[in-house]
Amino acid sequence: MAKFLELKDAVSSIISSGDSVAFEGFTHLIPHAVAHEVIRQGIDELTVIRMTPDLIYDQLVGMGLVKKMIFSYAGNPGVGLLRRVRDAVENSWPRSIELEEHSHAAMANAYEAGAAGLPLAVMRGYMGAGLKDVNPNIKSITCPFSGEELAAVPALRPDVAVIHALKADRKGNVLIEGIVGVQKEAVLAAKRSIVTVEEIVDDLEAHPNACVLPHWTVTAICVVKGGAHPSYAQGYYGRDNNYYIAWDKVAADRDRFQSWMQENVVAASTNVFSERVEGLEVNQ
Amino acid sequence: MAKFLELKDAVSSIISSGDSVAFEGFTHLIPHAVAHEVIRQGIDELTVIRMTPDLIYDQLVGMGLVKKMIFSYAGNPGVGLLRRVRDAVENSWPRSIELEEHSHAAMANAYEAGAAGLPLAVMRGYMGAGLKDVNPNIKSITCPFSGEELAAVPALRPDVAVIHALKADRKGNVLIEGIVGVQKEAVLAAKRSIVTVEEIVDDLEAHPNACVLPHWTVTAICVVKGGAHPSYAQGYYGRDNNYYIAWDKVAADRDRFQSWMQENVVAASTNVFSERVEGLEVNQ
Amino acid sequence: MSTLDFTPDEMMTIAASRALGNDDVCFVGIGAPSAACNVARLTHAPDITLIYESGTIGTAPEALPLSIGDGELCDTALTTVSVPEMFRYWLQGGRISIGFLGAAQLDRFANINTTVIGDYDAPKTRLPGGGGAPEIASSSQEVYITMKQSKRGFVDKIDFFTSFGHGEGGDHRQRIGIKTKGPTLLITDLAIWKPDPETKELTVVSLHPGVTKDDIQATVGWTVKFADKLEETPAPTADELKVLRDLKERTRIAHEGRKVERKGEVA
Amino acid sequence: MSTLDFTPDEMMTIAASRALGNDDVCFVGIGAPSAACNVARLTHAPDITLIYESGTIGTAPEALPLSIGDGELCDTALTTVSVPEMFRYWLQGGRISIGFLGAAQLDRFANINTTVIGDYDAPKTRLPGGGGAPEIASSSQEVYITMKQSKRGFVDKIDFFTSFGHGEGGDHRQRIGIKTKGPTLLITDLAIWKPDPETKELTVVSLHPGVTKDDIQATVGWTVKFADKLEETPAPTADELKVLRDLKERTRIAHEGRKVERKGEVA
Repeated sequence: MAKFLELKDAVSSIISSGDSVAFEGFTHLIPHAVAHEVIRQGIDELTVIRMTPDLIYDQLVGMGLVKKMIFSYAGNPGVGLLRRVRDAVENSWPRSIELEEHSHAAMANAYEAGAAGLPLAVMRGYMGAGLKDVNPNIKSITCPFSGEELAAVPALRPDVAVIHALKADRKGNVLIEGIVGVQKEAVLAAKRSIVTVEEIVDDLEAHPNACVLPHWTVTAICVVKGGAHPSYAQGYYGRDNNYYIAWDKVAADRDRFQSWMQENVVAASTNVFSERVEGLEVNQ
Repeated sequence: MAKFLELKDAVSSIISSGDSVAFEGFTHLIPHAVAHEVIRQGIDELTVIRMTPDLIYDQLVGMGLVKKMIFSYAGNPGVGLLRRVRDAVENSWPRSIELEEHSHAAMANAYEAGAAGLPLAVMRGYMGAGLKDVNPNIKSITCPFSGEELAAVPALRPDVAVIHALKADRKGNVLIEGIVGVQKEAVLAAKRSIVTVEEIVDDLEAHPNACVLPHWTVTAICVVKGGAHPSYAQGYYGRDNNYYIAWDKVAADRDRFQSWMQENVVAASTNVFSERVEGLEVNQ
Repeated sequence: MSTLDFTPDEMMTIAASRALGNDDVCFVGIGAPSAACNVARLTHAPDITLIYESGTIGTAPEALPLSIGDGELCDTALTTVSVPEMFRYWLQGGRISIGFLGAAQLDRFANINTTVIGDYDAPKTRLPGGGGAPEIASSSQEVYITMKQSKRGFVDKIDFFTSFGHGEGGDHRQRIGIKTKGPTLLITDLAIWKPDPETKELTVVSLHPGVTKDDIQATVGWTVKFADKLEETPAPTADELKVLRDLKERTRIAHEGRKVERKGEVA
Repeated sequence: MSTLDFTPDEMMTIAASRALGNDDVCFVGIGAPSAACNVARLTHAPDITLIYESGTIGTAPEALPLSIGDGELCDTALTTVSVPEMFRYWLQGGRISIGFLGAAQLDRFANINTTVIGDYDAPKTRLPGGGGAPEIASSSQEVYITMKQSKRGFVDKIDFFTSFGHGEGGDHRQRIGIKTKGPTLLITDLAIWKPDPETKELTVVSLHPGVTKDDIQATVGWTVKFADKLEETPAPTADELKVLRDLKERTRIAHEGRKVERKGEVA
């Protein structure tokens, strides 16, 4: 049953050190505001799960909060590498992190299986691929009908799923629209969830088959206008592509990264997100 | 690549005697017009696949065109039994039919697996259920991670999928809305497909995440206004509940059934469907 | 209806509706379950979540649907998902608190048959089959059953295990790996039954007003167990009856549909 | 650019675009593949279906997206599906005619590495990883690869098998149960390559205008095979160049975005 909470309270009551946390959003609707609140609260020893780790995991990893990362593509989309993740993997700075690496197909299937209450996902995948040899969580099953050997991966069942959505109604029903990614699956697969939204409305005005999370599937809802920045929220504001490009320079240097995080995350508050999307608004 | 055809030509060129044909539509959007055309053309020895066989299979079975039925609920929804199907199963009239019976969950998963190009579907199901003992196509696999035994059924890969949709655009992209059932999966799982629609429009005016079948996934599109009657088309016309109730009496008697079929199906044409929904229209 | 101002059918529906709460997420079967769930929604449980297997989540129909997938269910739903998603994410995902089933045959351990009377391969009567029931019975957190009592329906041995209740009783569910509670409540036109905590045999815990133990036994094909402290089901309140009857009246009008005769009319 | 009025990069993109047809359904990677697919759409293949792994089907962006999931892709798509559906129904379902991949390292049998340089557990350079590539490589009917030639990228032995091309050559794909054709075309800034029908070794079949065999060998870490009948890639036409440059200009303007400085600005 969804509770409406301040972001600070949602994070402190729902995410604990040592939890496995899926922050999802496939390019669209990435929950940056929650990640920054996790950093402010210094919640550590996290197992973070995310198909496309992106800037938020560069930041969480760079701040030393991550013990393990389950992922399928650790890049800055359209820009290049994630320099803080690289530094952790290549040089153990600021700490070493454990990697569990999959393909996109496997991660998507594993979330789907988690949402479906199954212990595993079955797919035709990893054929001839090297990840099979380095990830013991890639196994296989044999189809009892065709004899075909298919790949199997364990379902993802995070302690917490964190997503940013467009809006919620006053009961706590949540609407996601546009590139919906794996967010519905992540929330349904997780034990608990935090959903930040652009706004609360009287009526979702959703299409009959829209991607809606009923209020009783969500743990906490927090209004954070601009909470996906520099990602975007369809119909609200566009992707801040320059921010992604510029991040490459911030993340390239340990000192610059640390001072940037100090100024823009640790010493900042949740309200800054609404300012960050000024000038990026799109017409609804 | 979707072709726009007359229903008669679509049926004669796409469905052959001996084919496996999935007519889908879960209460909503049941493709009655196509079934009637199949009956008029006398296409027989069919393996018909449908979660809820409903009136159209009572008619196809009663006319002796069906060799085998793969299904999960053979009832007249909200009314009672399917009397022609009963007569075939209990008394082999007008011929005996082979049954492959599943649960809804298994059928839905099997279509999903077919659409996903997999040879099997894996689910937690049939626990303690008698169908396991009478259907050799219900097997199991063991999860290599949890050790749990899960049910496995073969994917459905029909020769032909037949559905009724709301509308298509001029390129042949098809929109389904409301209770979408398993129609998208059935079409994607099948080798060929026939889609009847209420109308052709310039622009589908679909929501970004609407259930749309791209034109290159569909074999033939036929405009048949009212083609789902006595089922319904969301936003076009309502369900003809009285027709379902009255069918029970038609189907109760072999002679009455046959003369009804002769008059209303064999001697009728596709155009009658638009007349049949007169007075059932809803405001869009 | 003589001295009592309600029918056994109304008592059954209302007793079933009382067992549902605001926080319940019900997987609703057509017929009596649908009526009970909607009466609950229109009386004491306005926030109950009703789910029909056609994919409609959080639906609130004005009139009762004739089928599991009438347009009204989609029109009034929070959202409507595909049928594969319904069975994977919502039922198998463990999100259903109450699965509501009817039955053609029921045994003392709440096992259900809706498949065949007689032998499966040469049935005396071919019934519709299980539909969603096999997995509703195993994946819902609890199962409520509602059906009218009769010797034909309440049998010593069901002809086919469409869906598993408590099997042979005791811990049979757990032994075959089912983790959910299974049938915890049976509401009939005559009584309320619950499985014995140990043996899991269905036991009458409450008789509807005016019903005797003999009435129960006369409609059941096995020797019925009664609870030591047998209660009387409170009669429907005026409000409950009004809500149910108004709902049935709206349903009647809605299903009447069009009056014009047309070509292809079956009636 | 001296005598020629186009860059090697432009030649690469345009040569790749020419390989695509109206009936193709392309799974588009970001960067060079995205540019090539959209040039094809804007020139000779207006009805081509472009699919990005973010879920957008039949998309037609005005400007090139920076990421795989820019809003523009959804705004102009026929429909947008969830990511699990994208990988299950559309890629694994066998509906993609051309999967378009780039690479960090490529070997002579078109095996691709985008995972690590060096040892997986102690990498010299940790690259982004495979993303969708392992299954794009096995489930698409054919794979086209586009990348710039360099000794660093065209290596004798890749450090990690992110996605399987032709393995050790010959029938290696079939032997491990893959039913699709795999890489059938490699378009670089210098040439067009195709696998030998028998050995599956990548073979130069067409040199871009002004490129010599020596230029090719100088940028490749193995001894290059050339086709007996080596062709010259037709230079970009004025129309092709205009379409590509206009697209890049629209992209530059679109990505410029907002100019105002704000709190939290990274630049």
